[in-house]
Amino acid sequence: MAVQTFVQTVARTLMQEMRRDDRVVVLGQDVGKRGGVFLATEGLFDAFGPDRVIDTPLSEAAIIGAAIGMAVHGLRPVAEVQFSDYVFPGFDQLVSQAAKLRYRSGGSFHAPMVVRMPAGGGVKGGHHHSQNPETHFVHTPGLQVVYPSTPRDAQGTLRTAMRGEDPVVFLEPKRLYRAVKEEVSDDPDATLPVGKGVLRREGDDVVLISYGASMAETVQAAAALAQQGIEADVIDLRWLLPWDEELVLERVARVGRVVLVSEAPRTANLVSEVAATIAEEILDMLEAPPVRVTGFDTPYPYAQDRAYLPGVNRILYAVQQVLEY
Amino acid sequence: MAVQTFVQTVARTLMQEMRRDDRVVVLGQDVGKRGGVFLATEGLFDAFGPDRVIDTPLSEAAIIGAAIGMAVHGLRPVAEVQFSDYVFPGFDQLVSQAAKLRYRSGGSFHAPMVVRMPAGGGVKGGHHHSQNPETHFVHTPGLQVVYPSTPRDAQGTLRTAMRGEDPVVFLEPKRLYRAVKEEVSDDPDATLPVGKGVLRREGDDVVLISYGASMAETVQAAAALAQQGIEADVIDLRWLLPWDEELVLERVARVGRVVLVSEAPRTANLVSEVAATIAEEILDMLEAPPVRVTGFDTPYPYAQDRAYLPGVNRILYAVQQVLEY
Amino acid sequence: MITDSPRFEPFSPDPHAVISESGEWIAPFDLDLDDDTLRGMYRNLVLARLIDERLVRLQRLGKTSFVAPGAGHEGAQVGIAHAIEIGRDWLYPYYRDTGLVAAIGWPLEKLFGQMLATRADPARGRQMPAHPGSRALNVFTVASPIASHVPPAVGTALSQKIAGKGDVTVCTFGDGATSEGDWHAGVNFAGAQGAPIVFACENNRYAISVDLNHQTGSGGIAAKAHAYGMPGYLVDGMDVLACYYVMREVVANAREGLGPALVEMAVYRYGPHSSADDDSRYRPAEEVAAWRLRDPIARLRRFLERRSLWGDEAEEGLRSEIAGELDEAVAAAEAAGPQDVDTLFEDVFAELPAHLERQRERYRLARRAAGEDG
Amino acid sequence: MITDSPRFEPFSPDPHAVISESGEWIAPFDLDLDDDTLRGMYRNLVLARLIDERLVRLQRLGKTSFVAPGAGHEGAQVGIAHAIEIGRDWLYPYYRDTGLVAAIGWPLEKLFGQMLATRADPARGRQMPAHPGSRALNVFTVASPIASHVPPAVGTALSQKIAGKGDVTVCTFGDGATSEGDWHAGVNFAGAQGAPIVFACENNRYAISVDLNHQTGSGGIAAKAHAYGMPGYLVDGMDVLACYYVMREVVANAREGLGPALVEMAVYRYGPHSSADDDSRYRPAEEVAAWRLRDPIARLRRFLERRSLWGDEAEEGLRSEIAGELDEAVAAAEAAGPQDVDTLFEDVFAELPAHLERQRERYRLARRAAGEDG
Ligand SMILES: Cc1ncc(C[n+]2csc(CCOP(=O)(O)OP(=O)(O)O)c2C)c(N)n1
Ligand SMILES: Cc1ncc(C[n+]2csc(CCOP(=O)(O)OP(=O)(O)O)c2C)c(N)n1
Ligand SMILES: [Mg+2]
Ligand SMILES: [Mg+2]
Repeated sequence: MAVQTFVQTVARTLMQEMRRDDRVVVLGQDVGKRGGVFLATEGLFDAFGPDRVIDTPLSEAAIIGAAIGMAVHGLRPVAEVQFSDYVFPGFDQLVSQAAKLRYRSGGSFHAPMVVRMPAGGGVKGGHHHSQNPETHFVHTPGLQVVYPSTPRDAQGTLRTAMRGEDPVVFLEPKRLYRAVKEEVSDDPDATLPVGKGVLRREGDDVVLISYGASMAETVQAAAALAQQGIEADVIDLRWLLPWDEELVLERVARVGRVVLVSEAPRTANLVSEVAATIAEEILDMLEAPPVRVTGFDTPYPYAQDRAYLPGVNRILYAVQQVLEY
Repeated sequence: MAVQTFVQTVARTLMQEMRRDDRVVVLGQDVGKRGGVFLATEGLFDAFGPDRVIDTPLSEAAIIGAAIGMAVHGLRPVAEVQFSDYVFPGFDQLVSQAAKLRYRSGGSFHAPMVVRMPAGGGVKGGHHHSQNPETHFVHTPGLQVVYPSTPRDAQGTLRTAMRGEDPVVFLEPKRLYRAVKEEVSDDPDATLPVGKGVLRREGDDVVLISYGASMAETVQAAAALAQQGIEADVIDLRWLLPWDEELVLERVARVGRVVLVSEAPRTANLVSEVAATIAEEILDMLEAPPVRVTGFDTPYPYAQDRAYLPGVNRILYAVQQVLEY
Repeated sequence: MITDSPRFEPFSPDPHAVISESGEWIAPFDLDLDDDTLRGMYRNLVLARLIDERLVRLQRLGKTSFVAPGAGHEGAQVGIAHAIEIGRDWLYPYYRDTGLVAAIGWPLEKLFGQMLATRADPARGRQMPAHPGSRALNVFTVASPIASHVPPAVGTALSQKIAGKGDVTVCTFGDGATSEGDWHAGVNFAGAQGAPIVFACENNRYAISVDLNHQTGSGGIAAKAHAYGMPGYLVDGMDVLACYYVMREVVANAREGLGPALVEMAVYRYGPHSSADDDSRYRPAEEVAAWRLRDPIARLRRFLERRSLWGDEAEEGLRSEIAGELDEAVAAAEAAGPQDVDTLFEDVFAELPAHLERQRERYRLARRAAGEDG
Repeated sequence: MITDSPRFEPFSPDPHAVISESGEWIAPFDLDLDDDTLRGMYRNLVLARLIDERLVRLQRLGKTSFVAPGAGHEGAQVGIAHAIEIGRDWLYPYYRDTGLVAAIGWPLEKLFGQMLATRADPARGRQMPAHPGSRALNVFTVASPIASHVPPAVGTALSQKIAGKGDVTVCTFGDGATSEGDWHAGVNFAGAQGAPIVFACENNRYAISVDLNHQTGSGGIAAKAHAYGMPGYLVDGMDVLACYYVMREVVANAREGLGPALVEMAVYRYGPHSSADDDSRYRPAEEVAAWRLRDPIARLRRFLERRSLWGDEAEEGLRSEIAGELDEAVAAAEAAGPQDVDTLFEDVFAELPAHLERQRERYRLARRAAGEDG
């Protein structure tokens, strides 16, 4: 089993899938010679050349839009948006074209494609290199959305996304790109199921739910709680659309207390949806209100880079509230 | 007091404000000679000429972006996006520039502007003339969002938006444009406060919460309930960001039962936020789960135009669930 | 006779035309189309016009909710249709291209099925009228957001380039579309990559009410090709044969790997922007009348009549034949019946996910509770 | 001597230059700048270069997190700075324009305050380094999303046009920016309205690693002006006086109501794209070396030396003077101290709304519970 960082896993999974299926093409700004500004496409250009690894003009609309037209014509494009903050000039292509194509054409056309984008804060990037735009995607019917937090999950979900028949927005937690190394599978067909989350830890006192970059702080908070004798169940949603309602409801119903963590702005966050669903489906099982720990409803600040994030202390404070309720 | 439709009220309020303040300019596709495709800017071009009523090229990025630069330079632009579905080519200007300008410049610059857009379904327009994109805006820190449901509210909120110091997205329920006439105020300074909702009806059995176009069906449902002897409190949120947490929590805490109605797609809808907030803040006051009645998580279909909407029957079904709980 | 050397100059000040208003051949090369082809083109022009008229009638009868009249654009649309290899090349049309999809042979029953949103619509009633699409004919289903199909069209052309089989894509749009960022993004990418695509603008000088001079400072559309390093051609869009010949040339160039081109076809829309529009608010009746005199159908008819290929009898026969086809197609489209309510939950993804299944189920229950069918 | 007639041809095949590589005056008109102005320009070139070097050093010391080196762009930036009326006209610069904002006299303490995100930053530490802005000097605060400032710049120019006082806007960007839809949307709107704006492209032939031929098929940027009905000028960006004169002409034209222009300045960036980049991955060292030989500072110095306006002594004096100013500015910027945590909740709206007040309060409580300050 290879030990790899998150970003290495992305590059190697792309490499393997491109070897396996010559319909796979990669396109984006600097994905070619440069190997991507984070090196997530390193080595691909040398291996597959300019027809399959395409350095594009500086236009996210061109990148995402062209990927749609390629997918429609039989290719399997993996588009890169350099930072998820820069998806917005190409947002119309995602919302108006990719997401609706199968539906609006009555199934005549569909766009099996992946749009990769590094997301999240904590890298001293200010609001235009730190945002978490997943709400915009999960609220857009027709898009699947993934935001893994570990190399192993990145490997399995990226493969599933690339082999699927739907457009997938694949968010990558850039502050975890090189933060950890872990063993990934050698099985060239190791995939992870659509719409399934994963339990990172089991406990009976409180359920912590998060995904993406914030999983790091969530897991740290759980470890800190364990030191105080408090055992937390930790759910990594991983797939954000569809999200794993079954797993969430089952664990929260069992424990009765839940804290939800996301670093996107608070209002109409994905965890607002999860909390609303919990309240709607299993109200009577709750022993305390579902408390959300999120990014603030401000643009992402540069000087207070870390303060903006739902750090360990804010999670612990919420857990305390929920336990003392 | 003048009796006016919704769309007439928009046109007349614009006219009054343009007379009052010569910094106000209107720009958009077909807003000039044509008076807008819905006639929401009728008469303005004749009254104020091409310098203040600007027919723009077919580019929402140009419209919204230019409005920002005008506002920064001292004008008070009111931009029109012809259908809210077409905001996406200009979405980056809203998200990356308008919403963040005051913040990112530390208050050096700000953009007092209004972006008007007809929204909502029920007009046989298919998914590209029927969507309700408010989630995208309320999730974007730095934007205020309004979605009134009556001529009187349109008058007061539009004036407040135009006289404010922040960028405001002003959604207009196009299927109600000509559906009702009502008396509006003659007071040229009649405004409505930022962030305040309104009680449309009082009752002790259940609270119905909605906004925008769906208010029509919500009010109809309340009337139908009254016939069965069930008295509903009806809240029209009206301002979606900031939304009136105080009013909502107060009424829901009092009644203990709530149904939330929105015609936008369900996942991460604004009413998910409202429901999550209710659960987080007043869990113990709830006698039944907060149930949401929303648009489906599909693109908006043409053939099933009305079926997609949260119609009276779906609202009544949810109320029954909540009452029988 | 076709040669490999270009016959038309890019960036000409005047529009290219090959037949005069009075129907004379005025091109510096020989006509190389046989009589049947010429009559076929004429038939397609008339077909487009008659479909248009039928749609306006259906809309007035309340049978369809929306029409985007194409009258005045037929020369451009039929010219394009005859210049591509149907079923091989790809088309990315826009909502005013009813005449184009009819001319490439999209079955009329489907065409009206789409307009009426019945089960005869291959897109299952999901979109407004005037949004055709066909998998079999490689016609990318039209979407309403202006110019949003341009980057996807470029993607298809890049895929064709990679495949290396000489297939090409043709992407059409109006003059207004050229202002959108997505239009620029797509055309620029095509230029940078030398993709085998032709961008064909049906320039009717208005985007709803906004006239060309409020749309852009460039005066015309062909000049915009300079920005992308590709040739731009200005063509008289009321001359179907000029449209055909210019398109044939640029399609052939793209097929041979010579890269993309932009073709501006000067047309006019006789009617309002759509059934929801009142064009008297923004353009003078005289302007409309003047353009109607330049009608592409009348022009080709004069050309055919000069060659004794057409006459009143043929005209009458053709029109009643087409009228019969339209009657049949409309009847068949109507007979197919309305879309089933539950299909509203399908085709969001390849498979119905659990949350949509729940939403569908709950909706059924609510309908049942209300005593509605289902 | 300045005349009203244009001195520079648009769409010239070769870049406009007014001094040769060896420092000779080669323009067909007379120099009309006095010696102090010329020395002032030279000072600004050197200032820009030295700020650049200082920033690279600060970044290596870990005092700032990011640098976008401007070395090689100074000719363009200083040329622009001298062509506008500071405090009257508006500037919409981009992140590589440190030399431009320094040249118009933005106080160095603020400049370094922005880079270090201390309280000396008028933008309160909200953005990454290399994002200057000044209300007093009409410099629209730089934003990271490429080309997103272009439509707002056009809006300001339209507002200036409406005001009718002859003020103009200058908007700068790189070659890569021209591919964005927002760039097109803005420039096209300006062309349609004849807005008083100059679009100035600092074309260094790369957008990070993507070279110009992968960026666009047009070969250069000036030709893109055809698409918008405005003149496009190609200028040697390593010749500060050429940049100045062309800018002066197009700014004067815009002021007089003759409408917008696009100016392409051929420059090069000597360094990597940013402190996070490794340019050896995508461009040959020889290419960099060749461009360095064409340095704009050395070129103006040769010109000044030929006129006996400059020498080694003056150079030494200037450099140590600037070094001293930089020392002081950095020290003052650092001394201002870090931003207060709670400011993170301010400036979202004109007034702090209730929900943000609650979020701030809750955050204070969480910090207190954790034994953090506040
Ligand atoms: C992105 C977007 N903005 C606005 C509209 C509304 N709209 C529909 S058609 C149209 C005008 C299009 O004009 P043009 O491209 O010239 O085509 P024509 O209708 O003249 O054939 C507009 C503004 C739209 N469909 N999409
Ligand atoms: C919308 C957007 N997409 C991508 C990026 C990432 N990015 C930052 S700078 C840059 C290259 C810009 O090149 P150019 O415009 O030529 O300016 P230069 O850096 O060469 O001066 C890219 C792709 C961005 N900032 N914004
Ligand atoms: Mg048009
Ligand atoms: Mg560059």
